[in-house]
Amino acid sequence: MVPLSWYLIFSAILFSIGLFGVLSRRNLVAILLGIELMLNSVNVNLAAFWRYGTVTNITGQVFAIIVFAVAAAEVSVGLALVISVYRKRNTVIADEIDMLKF
Amino acid sequence: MDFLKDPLKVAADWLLGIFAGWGMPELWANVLIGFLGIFILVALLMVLDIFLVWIERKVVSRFQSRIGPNRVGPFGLIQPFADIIKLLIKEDTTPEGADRVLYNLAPILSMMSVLILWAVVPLAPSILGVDLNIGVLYIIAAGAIGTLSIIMAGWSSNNKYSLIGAFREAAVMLSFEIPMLTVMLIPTIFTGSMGIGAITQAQDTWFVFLAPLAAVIFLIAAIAELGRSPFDMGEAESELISGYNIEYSGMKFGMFYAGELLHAFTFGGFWAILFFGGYRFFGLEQVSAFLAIAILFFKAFIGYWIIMWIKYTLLRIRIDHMLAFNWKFLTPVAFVLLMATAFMNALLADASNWLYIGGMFLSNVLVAWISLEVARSASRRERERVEGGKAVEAHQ
Amino acid sequence: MTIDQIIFLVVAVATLIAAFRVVTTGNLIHAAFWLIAALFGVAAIFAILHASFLAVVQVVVYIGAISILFIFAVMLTRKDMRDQGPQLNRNWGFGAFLAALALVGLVFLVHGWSGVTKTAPAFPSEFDAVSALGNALVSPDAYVLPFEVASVLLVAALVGAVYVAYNRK
Amino acid sequence: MSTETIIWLIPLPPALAFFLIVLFTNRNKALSHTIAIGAALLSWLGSMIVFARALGVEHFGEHPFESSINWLPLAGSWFKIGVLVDPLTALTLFFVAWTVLMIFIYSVGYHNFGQPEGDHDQKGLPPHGATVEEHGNKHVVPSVEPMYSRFFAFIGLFAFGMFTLVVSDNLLTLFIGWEIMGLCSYLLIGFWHGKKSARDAAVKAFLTTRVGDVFMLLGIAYLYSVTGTLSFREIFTETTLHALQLIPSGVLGFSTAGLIGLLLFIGTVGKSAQFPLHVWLPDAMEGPTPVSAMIHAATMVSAGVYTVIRMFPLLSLDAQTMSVVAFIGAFTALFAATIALAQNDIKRVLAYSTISQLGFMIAALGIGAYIAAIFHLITHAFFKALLFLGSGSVIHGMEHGVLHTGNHKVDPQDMFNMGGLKSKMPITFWTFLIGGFALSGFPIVTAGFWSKDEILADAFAHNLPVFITLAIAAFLTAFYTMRQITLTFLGEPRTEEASHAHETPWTMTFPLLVLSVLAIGYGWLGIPEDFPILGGLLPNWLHEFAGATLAHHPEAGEFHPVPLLTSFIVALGGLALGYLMYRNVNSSAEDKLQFGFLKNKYYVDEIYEAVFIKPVTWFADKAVYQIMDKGFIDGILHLFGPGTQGIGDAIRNYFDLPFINRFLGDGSANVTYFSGEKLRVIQTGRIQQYLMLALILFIAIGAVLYFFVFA
Repeated sequence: MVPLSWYLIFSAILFSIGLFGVLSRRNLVAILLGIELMLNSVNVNLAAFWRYGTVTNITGQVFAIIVFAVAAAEVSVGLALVISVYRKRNTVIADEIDMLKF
Repeated sequence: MDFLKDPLKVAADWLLGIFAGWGMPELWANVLIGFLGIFILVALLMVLDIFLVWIERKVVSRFQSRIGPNRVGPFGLIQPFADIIKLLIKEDTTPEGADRVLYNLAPILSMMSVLILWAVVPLAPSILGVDLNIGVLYIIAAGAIGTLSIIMAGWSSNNKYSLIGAFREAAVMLSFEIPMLTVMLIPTIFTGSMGIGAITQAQDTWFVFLAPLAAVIFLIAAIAELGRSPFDMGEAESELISGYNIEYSGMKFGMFYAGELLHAFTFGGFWAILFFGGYRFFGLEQVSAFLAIAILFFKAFIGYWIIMWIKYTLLRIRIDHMLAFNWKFLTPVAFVLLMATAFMNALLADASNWLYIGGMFLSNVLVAWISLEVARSASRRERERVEGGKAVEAHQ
Repeated sequence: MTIDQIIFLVVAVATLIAAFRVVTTGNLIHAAFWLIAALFGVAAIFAILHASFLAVVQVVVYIGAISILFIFAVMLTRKDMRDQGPQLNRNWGFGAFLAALALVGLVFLVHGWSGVTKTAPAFPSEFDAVSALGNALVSPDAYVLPFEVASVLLVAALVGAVYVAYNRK
Repeated sequence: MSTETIIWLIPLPPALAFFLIVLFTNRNKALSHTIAIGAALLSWLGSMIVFARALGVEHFGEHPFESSINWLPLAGSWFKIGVLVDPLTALTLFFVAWTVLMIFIYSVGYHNFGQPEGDHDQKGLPPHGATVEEHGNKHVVPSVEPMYSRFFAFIGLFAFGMFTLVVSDNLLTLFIGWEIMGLCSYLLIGFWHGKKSARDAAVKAFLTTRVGDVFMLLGIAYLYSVTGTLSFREIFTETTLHALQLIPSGVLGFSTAGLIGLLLFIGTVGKSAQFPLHVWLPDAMEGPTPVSAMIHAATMVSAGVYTVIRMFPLLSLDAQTMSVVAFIGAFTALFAATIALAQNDIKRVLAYSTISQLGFMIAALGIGAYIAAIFHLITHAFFKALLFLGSGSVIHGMEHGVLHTGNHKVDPQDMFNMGGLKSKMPITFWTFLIGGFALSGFPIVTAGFWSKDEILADAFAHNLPVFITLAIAAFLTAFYTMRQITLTFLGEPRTEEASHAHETPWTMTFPLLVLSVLAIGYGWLGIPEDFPILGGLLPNWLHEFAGATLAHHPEAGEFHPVPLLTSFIVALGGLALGYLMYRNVNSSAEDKLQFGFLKNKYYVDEIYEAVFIKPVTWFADKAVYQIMDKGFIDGILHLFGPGTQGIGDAIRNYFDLPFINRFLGDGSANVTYFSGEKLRVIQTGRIQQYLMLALILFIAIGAVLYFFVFA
């Protein structure tokens, strides 16, 4: 059987890759891609804890479902914002969208 | 007799015995048998696909008062093979600036999205690839892969028309997934399970009698999902030349084409499974597994024929009308129907069988009637707004 | 190594490679498609975990909707099809360091936790995870409130997205 | 629905109607009255169902409909509230539902629904009429009431109070309904609050009934402290009543039961306008006529009598209390009847007759004639509602005449301005005649005869002085009733306005017709068994039914010819005398009965003014206002003012300005400004840099917590 630690390590790596994407990509859409990876790693953890805890207690899956909903909402609003910004500023580079500064 | 009843198990046991004789571990043998089954199913489907081409061409020509293929073989039966040979020996072009990997991946995904659907199709009481308890969702998930293949094809071709076609197709498929999933939940309510096998087993009364409106909505959404006329936004020959598959040629185009036909047939099959009892026909399915498969295919062919009938009868609808139709009419109606069905199901939980069927049927008719009335008055107002009062009078 | 482990390792490595390509590839469209591959991998992981509902929903929601949305967004936010300039910002090195630091911290925490060596309990034969999940989502004793809140959130996101992206001309 | 559920629901629709109208529909007149009448109809329906089901129950008195729920938690037990329908309640529900419904319908016509808005009507004043142009001719028509919806809201609330009172099974909810009605009577009497007389009348009615209510509350509290319960069914058990009878109260030799009964009775004296708290009722005629019919004839004053009837088992324990009750009732009956002789206002005559008739009921109770009192209560509700609505119809017709001539100095309520209306307003005349004859006790035919005869018969059997007093009062009743009818309807029109009066719309006449049927027909239910000729024809149903309310079924009185003959003589004689005396009277100057002390109601108001109001006003002005308020309290306040100001100044100058403002205020601003100036460079506007910063801090804090805090 696959030990629980494998899943946890896997999701940790996935999370870090997503984090790297969020911190380092220039494109706003790419940042959102990174966020998706991070959310997915969380879901893997939730499902793994469900499977390796008490299986009849479905809480882990419920949380994963909620994360799906949140991810869908986040992406739709996030991409709408990106498109709106692109219309106004004609760029999707995160560093160029810095009107909120000193 | 066992072979007639349950051929799959007999064959599997037989093969297992042979493999065991070769000294193979049981686990590996099982895996191998599974792969063998998949291979056989896919191969049979591809053969079926070839004949679907012939059927389609024959039917369309009858619709159009022609005779159709009649030169190659009796009734033109060999014609599809000729077509295949033509496609195989054509030059396989790849446009300049295309994204090669995605360009070549797209037709495969397209075919795959259709073939994986057959994993959950219950061909006979005992012949069922995987009895997923979430089969309904699985159908939608496979549709998502189809969407993906179209986007891939449209984008990677490096052609405006194909990109526009892909966008349209993706928008349509994403939109029509919603009413489709919603009405697929109605058989789920009746059955209490999302498994396709369970849904078939539960249809002592065909669900079309319980939910005629749901069957109609499913058919409409399925046609849109298939991208067939009148909803063939992705191809739209007169506007986009050929849409997302414009740059494809040879066997790659052939895979799109075959995928589309098989997809249509498959959805005819799902229509039959979800609403017309699948392989069930007054106990005949218990006689022999082959009879059950025949019944299912017969029903699927009727569904396929209806889809063709619609395709060759109706004109293409404009994309904005079509999306508006989905979001402003089909989706709300599907939601209302789902709620009404759930409500009636709870209400009539302890009612007698006939009362249950009657109540469900009437609630469907009522929802249909109300939604049509609402749509009619809304469209009349819209027409008055757009065309002015006099134009409306002229229409009437 | 058992078959389970081999399958898991293959899937996990493929997923991680895909994920890595998501954050490093220069072509954003490719990044989106790599994301799809990574999400497929995660769906496979769910399937290995017997979370069949999650696996299918992962395909439907992430691949069927979210990824398509990403592709749309990528295409809508560019004037031509080619990508210009570097795709990583000036601080990417520091970002990589921080991500690595986070990974080290997480692995350290996982390592130090006693429950990490747990193996999966046998899957109860008569237990239907999908129906249990469905009941949990709509049972007042369980999670009907978060479920409804999530629904409201989705509606709000729908309206908000349309409002934000609406082109007023 | 079970009967109990229906009973719970009976009071509800009018209350809902009140809120609906007040909150939502008050701009829409048609919707408002539809809601109100619909609510009344629902309550009526519920009452009728309950009544019908009550008729079907064997030994209903022993097995009434009752249902109660826990309401207030007390130490270790619950105060319960609930509903109770026994024969008395069923009968009361019957007449309340009918009269309320009829009055609601009548109000639509009375407030000129469907007529145009008035030319210069304003809220708080009666409508003055609107000018309309028709075929080129301008003429004045009645205008719709400006506060139309508000009226329906108020009477809806009122009906809620009445139904609550009737169906409640305990004194507390009864008292709640009682007080809601008190509030509504205040609101409705002062409905046209633009008129000073209406305002004064409203305040007077409220304060006067308040005197009674306070005593009643005392009685309820006393009762609760002795028995520990307010539920009727629990109080009227043998043991409780026996205990109440035996414990002396220590006041004037009353037993506890007697004293409680007396206190509760004082409440009734206020509510039912018995002497000496009767002064508010005639003044209350300032309200719109449907209100007069509703409050001051059919329901609210009946509520007072209803309460006494309800508490009869308690009251009857003490002979002393009973004689007080009998005395007050009989005295009021005669006293009010004499005043009514000299009144010229059509509604005031009816107001005094109401007081007088209520006196009959109270007197009947005082001599133990329980069923006679119930009987008269019901018949009186019907014919008095009929008379009030009829008088409203007359006034309406007269106002029509006033609008026609445009002479607004003519008082449309003065009977000497009327005359000859019989031919102008036939329906009103005939129904008014029926009501008037019922009030007079016109023999055999009318309900009023049977109930009054029963009271007289019982009085003759038990208490001769009361009998004589009541007989005289009955004679006077017949006399002034005929005077009213003669002056109003017979003869020739005495003014031009009267000759232009005409019949009112169907919404007003229809209730009159319904009520006149009830005013005649109801009497046939209570004909004594041994009455000559008629006695055997119909069983004395009412006696059987109502009597079952009491534990000991009262015996029907022996038939005696003397009270019967008395009834005949006083009724017919009074009517004849009234007609003969007034058929040729044309102005108030010719009226021989316009004695000053009658005209001025025996100067009771003036006496109250001198004895109570003046001293209290003087005391309030001198002692409370001048000395206490202005001298003492204001003085203290004036002392505080400057002192506080001085302290405040000091704090401001020596603490606030230098320390708080300069040091803390400006200082913190400067610090913030300076640090902001230095720190603002880290706000780059780049989201990823923020994220990195957050992550660094997160990792750092996590590490610190892990290694140093939780280690």
